[in-house]
Amino acid sequence: ACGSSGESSGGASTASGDKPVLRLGISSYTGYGPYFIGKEKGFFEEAGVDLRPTVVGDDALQRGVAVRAGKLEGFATTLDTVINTIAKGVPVVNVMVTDASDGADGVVGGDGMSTVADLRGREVAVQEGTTTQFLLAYALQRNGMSLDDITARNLDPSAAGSAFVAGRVPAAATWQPWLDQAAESGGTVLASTKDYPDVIVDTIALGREWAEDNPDAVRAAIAGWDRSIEFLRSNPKEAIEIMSRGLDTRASDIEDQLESIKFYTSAEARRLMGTADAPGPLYAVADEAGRFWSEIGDVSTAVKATDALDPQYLGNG
Amino acid sequence: MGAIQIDRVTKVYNADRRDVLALDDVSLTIPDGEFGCIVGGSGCGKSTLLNVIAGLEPPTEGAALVGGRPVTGPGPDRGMVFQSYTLYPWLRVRENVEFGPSLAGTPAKERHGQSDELLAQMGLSEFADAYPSELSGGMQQRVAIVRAIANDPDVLLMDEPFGALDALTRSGAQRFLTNLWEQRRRTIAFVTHDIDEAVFLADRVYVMSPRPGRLRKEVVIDLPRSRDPEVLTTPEFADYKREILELIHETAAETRA
Amino acid sequence: MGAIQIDRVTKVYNADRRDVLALDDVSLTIPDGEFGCIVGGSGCGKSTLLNVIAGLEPPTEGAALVGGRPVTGPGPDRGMVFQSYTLYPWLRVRENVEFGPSLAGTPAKERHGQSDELLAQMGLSEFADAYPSELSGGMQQRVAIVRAIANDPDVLLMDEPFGALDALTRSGAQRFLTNLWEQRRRTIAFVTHDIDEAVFLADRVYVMSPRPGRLRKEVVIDLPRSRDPEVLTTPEFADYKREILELIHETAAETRA
Amino acid sequence: MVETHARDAADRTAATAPGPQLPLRARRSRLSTAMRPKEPISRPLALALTSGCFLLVLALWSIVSYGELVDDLFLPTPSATADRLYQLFANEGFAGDVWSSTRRILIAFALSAVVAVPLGIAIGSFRAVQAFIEPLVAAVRFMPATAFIPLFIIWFGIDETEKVAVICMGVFFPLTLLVADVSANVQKNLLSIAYTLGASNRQVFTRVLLPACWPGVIDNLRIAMGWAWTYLIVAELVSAETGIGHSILNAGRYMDSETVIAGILTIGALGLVSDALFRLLHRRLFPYAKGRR
Amino acid sequence: MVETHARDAADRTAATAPGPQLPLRARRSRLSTAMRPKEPISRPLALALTSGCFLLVLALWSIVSYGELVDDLFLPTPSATADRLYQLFANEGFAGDVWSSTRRILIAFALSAVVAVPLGIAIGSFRAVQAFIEPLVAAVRFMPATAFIPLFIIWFGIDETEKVAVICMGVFFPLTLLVADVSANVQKNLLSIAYTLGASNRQVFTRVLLPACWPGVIDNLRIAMGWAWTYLIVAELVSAETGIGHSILNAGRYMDSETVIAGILTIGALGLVSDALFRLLHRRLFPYAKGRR
Ligand SMILES: Nc1ncnc2c1ncn2[C@@H]1O[C@H](COP(=O)(O)OP(=O)(O)OP(=O)(O)O)[C@@H](O)[C@H]1O
Ligand SMILES: Nc1ncnc2c1ncn2[C@@H]1O[C@H](COP(=O)(O)OP(=O)(O)OP(=O)(O)O)[C@@H](O)[C@H]1O
Ligand SMILES: [Mg+2]
Ligand SMILES: [Mg+2]
Repeated sequence: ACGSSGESSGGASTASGDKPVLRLGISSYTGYGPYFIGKEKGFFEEAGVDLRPTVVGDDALQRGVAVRAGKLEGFATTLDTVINTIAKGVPVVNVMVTDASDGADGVVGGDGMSTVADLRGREVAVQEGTTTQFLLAYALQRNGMSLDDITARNLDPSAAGSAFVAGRVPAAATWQPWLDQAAESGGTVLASTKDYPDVIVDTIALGREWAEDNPDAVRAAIAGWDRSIEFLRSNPKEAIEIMSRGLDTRASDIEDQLESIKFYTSAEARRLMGTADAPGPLYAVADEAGRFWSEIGDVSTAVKATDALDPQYLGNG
Repeated sequence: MGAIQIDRVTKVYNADRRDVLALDDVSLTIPDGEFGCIVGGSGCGKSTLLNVIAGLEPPTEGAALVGGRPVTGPGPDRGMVFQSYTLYPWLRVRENVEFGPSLAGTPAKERHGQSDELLAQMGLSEFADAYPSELSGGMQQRVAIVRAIANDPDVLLMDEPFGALDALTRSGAQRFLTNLWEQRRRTIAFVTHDIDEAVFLADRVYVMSPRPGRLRKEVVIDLPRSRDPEVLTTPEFADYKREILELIHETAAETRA
Repeated sequence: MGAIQIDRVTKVYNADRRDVLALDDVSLTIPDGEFGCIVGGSGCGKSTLLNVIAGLEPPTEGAALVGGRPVTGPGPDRGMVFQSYTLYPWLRVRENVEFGPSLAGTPAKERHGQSDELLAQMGLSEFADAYPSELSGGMQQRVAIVRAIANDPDVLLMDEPFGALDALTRSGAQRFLTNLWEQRRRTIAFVTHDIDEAVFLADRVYVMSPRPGRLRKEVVIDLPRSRDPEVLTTPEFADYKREILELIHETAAETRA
Repeated sequence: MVETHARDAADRTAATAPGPQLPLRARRSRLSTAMRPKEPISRPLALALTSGCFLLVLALWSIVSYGELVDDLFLPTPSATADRLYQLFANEGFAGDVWSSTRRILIAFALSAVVAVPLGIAIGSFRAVQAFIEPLVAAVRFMPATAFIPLFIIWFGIDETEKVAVICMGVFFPLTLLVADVSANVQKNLLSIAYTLGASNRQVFTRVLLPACWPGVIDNLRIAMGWAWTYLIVAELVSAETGIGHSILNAGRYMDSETVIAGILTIGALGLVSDALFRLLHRRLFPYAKGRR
Repeated sequence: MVETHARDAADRTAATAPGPQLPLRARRSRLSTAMRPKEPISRPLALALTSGCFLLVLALWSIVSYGELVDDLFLPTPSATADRLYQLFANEGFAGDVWSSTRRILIAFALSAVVAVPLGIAIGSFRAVQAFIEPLVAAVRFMPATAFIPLFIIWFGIDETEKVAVICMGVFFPLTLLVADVSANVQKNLLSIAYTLGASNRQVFTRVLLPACWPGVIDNLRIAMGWAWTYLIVAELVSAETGIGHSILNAGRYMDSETVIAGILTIGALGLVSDALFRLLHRRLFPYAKGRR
């Protein structure tokens, strides 16, 4: 993988052939595994884009840094994170929803806590500026509270999970497999994306200018993704192997993870995003995220959903 | 008090898998209260011999005895002075001198009285509060000698103590040492590679030969005390010097053959 | 060829905001082809003087001249030998000896011929391929002298070259040096603190006094050449030695006063 | 740190060249002297060079940033950075961050030193201790403190303890090896003499070996201080609500490069201060040790 | 590393005590000798102690893990770790990760050395260079490489270059200062002699100063290698698809503590190997330098 990213480091936006290069920053999260399927099976090539998934750490915002610096054409991350990135002045736009966290992220509590309301006044391990923080805030808000009602301890989500299991914090906002582990160790999942479907969704975010200049490539990326998902559904065994190799993660871990991820094709994405005239349910989530980031004081202006979502490339089915 | 007896001492060093026979069956005696000088080419085991007496190196065979008692380890009955300056740099001159007594728990008052007296005797009073690094090499060696004396050992072991001093400083230090010895009459084992120095200082000169280190000959120096630098230019002195030089040259020739 | 002239040289070191007057208006001449020895207590500026001649330290005032030309920096016309072993540890003996010629670009063949000859003359042939660390101190100093000679300098400057050697090795090295000098007759400025050594080697002994460093007296040594160790026990030798020792003692007394 | 002599080096060489040809010779030797290894230079020249270097860096930075050769999102201008630095301290309680980082460093450093110094001295002094523990320390030295963070969170929790542990992990092992070197280099004769003065093993240790080690130990503590800052940032990366590292990393995420640079400069300045303090301490504690840097 | 003598230290001391009272004396002096600073010990004893230490660590680990004093989620058993290590290499292409980490280290290390060594030598040799650049290097030494990661992503992107840059940033500055020390400690007499043999400034530099520095430089490169591993992990933390650090961090995410520990142990082992290689290199390159550790 290092070899291929090495070649493309020159920032060339056209590949050896006539196919535009789309360097897409991802993390080793299982939800981004299908990109490797499409790449290996040639689905993207066939559709007309040379899409190159590139792992850039767990910290999604650094993918935004890389896009701004011209090291990537786009990146895959959660909608809320993209909103945050746009707020920092990186001109990107969401063109497609690829999957939703369906229990992959959540908040766990011990000490006899059983509902989100029990978090009031407690210490919660949660990393600042991340999706888990947004989810925690979302859950708190649904229960009439806000981040001000808890004591946040800044901790990266994996570390938060292990700290909870080790009994070092009474509650934590974390992800899988720590949620299951926490439940096994006597904790309770107070809230997860199972309770709030389609709030934490992954998207393809592309540089606005690049997307406008390469509309066919964007459509090709979406088409390639659709075929990758079809392949995953029809040949799960081979697909998981490809994903395991691409993400450098054990196949068994991938399988476990898949249970808490809901993949979308462009048809489902259209439902969530709607059209410019008839906005889908995601617009509300995006607005909420925009408000959230501006409220916790990281950015001064709230990003609007209309600045972040561009469903035009999804076509009309 | 103490005569120094070396009884059939053999010392083998194990260096890098190769054994070095540093001392080969050496026996000698420095009678109680006498000044013995050990001379010989480089590597003939002079330092090793002194270390064995001091108890810093165990002999491989044989034994060293001081005052009739076998040596089993280092102790305050045998004071030592090395060539390179071994004053403790973090202690002032007075504290260096009092180091031995302070280890033994002598009360500060008593220690001070004694060190004041010794330092005064040796013309070092004005440097009592100086650090060693502020002294010249010759003064440092004088302090090292005073430090050994202050501990009142039965015997004094000195390994080329004046080797690093220039001619002038050196002759001053020699006179200082002989005065001291004439007052106190401790047994001294003094290693040097300067024949003049050996003949000038010693009652007996022990000439050693190298590879392996052996005692070649014991030369009794029958020059009157107290000696002053004039003795250096007497014919008797020249004779002793020639005899020892010839012994050394012979041993060197043999070794080379 | 080259006489060494020191013309009203004053040297001030600026140390830690305190100025040290190391040489105070020193003038002396070592005539062409003569062997000059510089003696004096520690700190009287002997090394400084040599460094000024070598061009390693610029004088504060005055000038050094070698062969009539003023010294402006170090150069191959003035070979140097220091007390501490300064052979290049990463070069073999032969390479050390050939270091000067190789700098000048002398072809390897020519260099080898010359170094083979010199090493053979000096009895070092069998060590040609050894590293310095495999040699004894005496041999190292012999190589250092050969290295200086191999560069064929007009004058040789030696700063206590035998200071670290034991008596036997030292007298060997002295003979080695006098033989060499008698063959080649280069002007030599030789610093030592051993009066025996100075009188034994020199045509002229320059006695210096410390703080500030001044030339006290020039003593012409009128002993026949070639000298052998027997000369050490002659009354003439003893007279020279006494004269110089007295001069040094006087200067020491003055300085203390 | 910079050794100088009061007179200009070029002047001194020129002084050896008498007579009328001086100008030419002097010019040649001025250059040639500067090129001569180990030749001292004057104090004003040294000062000029030192400031010159910092000014040069500032100039380059200015050209690149004010000249907009680089997007100011990535490299802010000096004035913007200075302004940010002022804002941080004046209005955003950055002093509190500086203090909480400094506190972590001090605690971790003290803890590491309290164990590493005795252990290092023991390794350097006792062959048996050396044989026993040195290979282990040498192996662990390579194991990255960062990789231990998850374990540390479990063992020490998410409070200060964990952050201090990360710094300790990073500082302790190499410091131990450095101190071991110091004590291994204590001259054996110093110990021998003590025995002949009647010292027990214990006295030799406490009254000779230890005092002989202190100057070197202080020197190495100064060097180790540099590592501590590195590990602090690593520690604050994973979990922290305060601290310079937390500020830098948080700012980095939000592409606030003014704050990143301001934080980095603050650490550099603190580092120089700690260096200077250690040097001062050295001079105060060991008045007898002259000529050390 | 461990100096020993072929005969047991206790035996040797015992040999000095003649006669019938030997047993008691021997026992006393055996202890007293072991407590004597700088007293050598026998090679077999040294080996026994070294292995003893590693065995002790293993034993502690076993007690804590098999005895379930710590959840095996956080500290796996030695056998599970060994098994995992085998799996990693046999079936999961861990050798590829080891190689890509090693490659990064080698590249970064080579780049740092190529600049740090000449620069360090120049700092130690030329007062002007020292005055110019040393204070800057000393200040930057404190600035944590980790804090530069966001900037490095911007400047170097997210491929190998950025990872190499992080390692370089961590290794370069302290290495420069260490090398500067080496060249500052070259005896001035070695240079003076070369001048009197007719060397130009250039020749003194290339033919005396450089060769005199090499052994110390190699020694310090060995020490710097330890830092490189630390920064590698930091670098792989941000972006990497391969590498030991990436494996450790990925495993940490999936609660796979066997892999975490296996990775850490692998780094420790690689470290010891690199230490040994540097020592071998030192011995090969500098046959004349004896008695160095
Ligand atoms: N610790 C040691 N290990 C191995 N060999 C040693 C040791 N100490 C001395 N030797 C060897 O033992 C021999 C005698 O050494 P010693 O130092 O006693 O000689 P010396 O007469 O004092 O020489 P010098 O005049 O050079 O001081 C030499 O060959 C030396 O190399
Ligand atoms: N580089 C220097 N900086 C400052 N002072 C110096 C320097 N070199 C020598 N001195 C001082 O100059 C004086 C003369 O020193 P020099 O080394 O020439 O004496 P010396 O006669 O060679 O002494 P020794 O016999 O001890 O070698 C001494 O007081 C010394 O401290
Ligand atoms: Mg000796
Ligand atoms: Mg001198």
